[in-house]
Amino acid sequence: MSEKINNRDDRSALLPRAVGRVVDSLTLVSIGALTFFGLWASPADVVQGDAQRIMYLHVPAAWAAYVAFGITTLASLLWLWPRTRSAVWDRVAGASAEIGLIFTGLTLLLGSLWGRPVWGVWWAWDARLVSTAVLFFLYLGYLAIRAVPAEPIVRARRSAITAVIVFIDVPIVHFSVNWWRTLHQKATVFNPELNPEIHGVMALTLWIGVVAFTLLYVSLLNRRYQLAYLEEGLEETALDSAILQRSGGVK
Amino acid sequence: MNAFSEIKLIAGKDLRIEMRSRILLSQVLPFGAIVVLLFAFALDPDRGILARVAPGLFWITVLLAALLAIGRAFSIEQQHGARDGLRLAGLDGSSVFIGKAIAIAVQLAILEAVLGLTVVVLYGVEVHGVVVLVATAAAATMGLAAAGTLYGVLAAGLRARETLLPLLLLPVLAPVMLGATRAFEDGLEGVPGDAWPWVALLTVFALLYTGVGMLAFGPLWEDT
Amino acid sequence: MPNLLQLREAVCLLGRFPALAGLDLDLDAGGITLLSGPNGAGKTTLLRLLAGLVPLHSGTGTVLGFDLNTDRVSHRRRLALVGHDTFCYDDLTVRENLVFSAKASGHKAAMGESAMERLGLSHVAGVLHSRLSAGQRRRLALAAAFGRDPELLLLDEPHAGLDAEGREILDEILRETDATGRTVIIASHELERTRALSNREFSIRGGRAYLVEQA
Amino acid sequence: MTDAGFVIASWVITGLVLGGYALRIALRTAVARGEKTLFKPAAPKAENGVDR
Repeated sequence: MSEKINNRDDRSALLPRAVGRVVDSLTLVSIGALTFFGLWASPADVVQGDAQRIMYLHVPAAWAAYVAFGITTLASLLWLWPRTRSAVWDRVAGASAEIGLIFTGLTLLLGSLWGRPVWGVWWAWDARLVSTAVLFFLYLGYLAIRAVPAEPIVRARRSAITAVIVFIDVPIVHFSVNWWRTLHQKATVFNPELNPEIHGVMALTLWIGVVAFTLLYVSLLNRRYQLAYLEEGLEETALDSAILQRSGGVK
Repeated sequence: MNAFSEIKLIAGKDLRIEMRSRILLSQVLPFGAIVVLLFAFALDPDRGILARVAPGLFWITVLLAALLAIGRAFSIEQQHGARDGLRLAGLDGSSVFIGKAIAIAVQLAILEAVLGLTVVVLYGVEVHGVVVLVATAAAATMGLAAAGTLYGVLAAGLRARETLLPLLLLPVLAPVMLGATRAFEDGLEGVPGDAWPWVALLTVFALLYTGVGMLAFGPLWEDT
Repeated sequence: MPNLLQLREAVCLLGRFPALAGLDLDLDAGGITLLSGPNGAGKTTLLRLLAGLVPLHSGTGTVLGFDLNTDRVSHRRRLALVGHDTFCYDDLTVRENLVFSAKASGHKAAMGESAMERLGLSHVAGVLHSRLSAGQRRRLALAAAFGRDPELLLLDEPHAGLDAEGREILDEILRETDATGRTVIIASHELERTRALSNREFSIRGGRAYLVEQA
Repeated sequence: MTDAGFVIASWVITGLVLGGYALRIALRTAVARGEKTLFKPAAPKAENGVDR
């Protein structure tokens, strides 16, 4: 098998305290800016009208979800690679996947809310929506595997491998779903594609959204990581006392 | 012992157990047949929908039955600690993976043949493009068996394995389901040219999961 | 004599329960070692740890020269474990199970056959595992282990469920195994019987091992 | 519902989902921190791990 990793003597927080604070404040500021630009400053779309403003949340949420799952995969690979193996990567992978799942769920909800006024339906069999939905279930499965209690090293290895085999499926799902919709859907009734030429204030707003959600992701990741560390500590403390109790207090 | 004889040993053992217990014949096949029948109740055979949607219904049925076959492949290892015995034997993880995947693939192939015949008869499907259909089924079966074996061992030994396996496996197999259905439709509609890209996709899926399975099965087999 | 195994501060978990709680154990090769102690003391987990079936949570351990923290797989072909389960398949016959087990461990089918004869199972060679009596299953489990010709034999309550004749056969095989310089570790409640066989004893209590001075 | 209604709803839902999640993390963190100092050492958990 593989060499033991030290679960306790490593970082209790992902970001230094001061950096974490700065990220948190920047997150709040950028979300404020996004709300201002998204709801007031940017003009309504010529075709879609006001409904198009949902894009300023929907697209950044999808972006953040992809970043989160990407980080999960990266962290899992770093765990699997013996020279970089550390409990840090296991926590990052788990925390990031959980946040990614929240963002994916949000993306689907917002897509549905956007679809209703624009397309007239809550759900359309659009390639992006479908593959995002599959993605949601893929990572739901990953988190279900993570939730199964086990020896820390066993759980970490199992999770890391699962993350990799789940990730392999992502491009296949995307490819097959895109192919399916382009081959079998005649002229597009719905045009889910964003107008590729977005100018001026609208582009700026979208960028602010992407920055805000990325910062929010980092901030949540930092907090979720800390929580994972603390909960591991509690487990460890409970275990130490259980060991002491079992061996009759002999040490 | 070389890898080839290890694979033969494992696959032979699993298939022999299946021949004795006849779970496939006595439980999985009837299950598939009743699902095929229920689809006809749900979709009303008189409206002529059944023949058109037959490929999709067929592959959904295969997928559901495959879940049972995969679950069974790992439940035989749980009884009497057989899995511990196998681990103690010191077999190579990738050999166990390939061996079990082959046994599952053989069972799925039988399942597909019988269910396919049932669907053709009951839904009134006219068969065209046999070559494409067989190629599709072969590639899809390999993919189902490889991914199924990999996720089967992931769920085996866990408390909630019966409920966890479908949750894990169905999203992963979504592209297989999609590709195999489209390829069957194209084949039956007499445009096999459209089907080959899907067959290629199914083959890529099968190869990818076979490769990853050979690497990942060993550690998972040890840990759970 | 070379050092066979060494455990330091070994902790093993069953779920979240520390079945082994900081166990230290040193053993040289050869001889028959008895593990005594009450139910739930950790004997079974200790044997499974030595067989590499459960990981170490913390502490260190080596068995047959392999570090359990880095490689708990490579030494397995050199040992055999008889546990509470038979490690056999219900839908295979006695012969099929033994031949499979021997072949899987890299031995010839004949090894399985001769183990079957040795344990007096020849008359049920074609009977499915699911139809065996409890006593026959115990013999089958022993045959599967002996059919692998192990350097280190780990036995968990081997006498339990065996009839008088089976016990005699078992003790005879253990003496022979001992005479060839192999190592046997037995966890048992049948202290009188096993003490007569063994040349050292450890008492396992609360997930730890204590050497028992021989009388 | 008007387009503007959908826009407002989307902002509210985003706020609820993300805010709720952040709050959950914060609460669990507080619990984890509190237990550590209040009941030290924490009571051993019941044995309910994986089955083998």
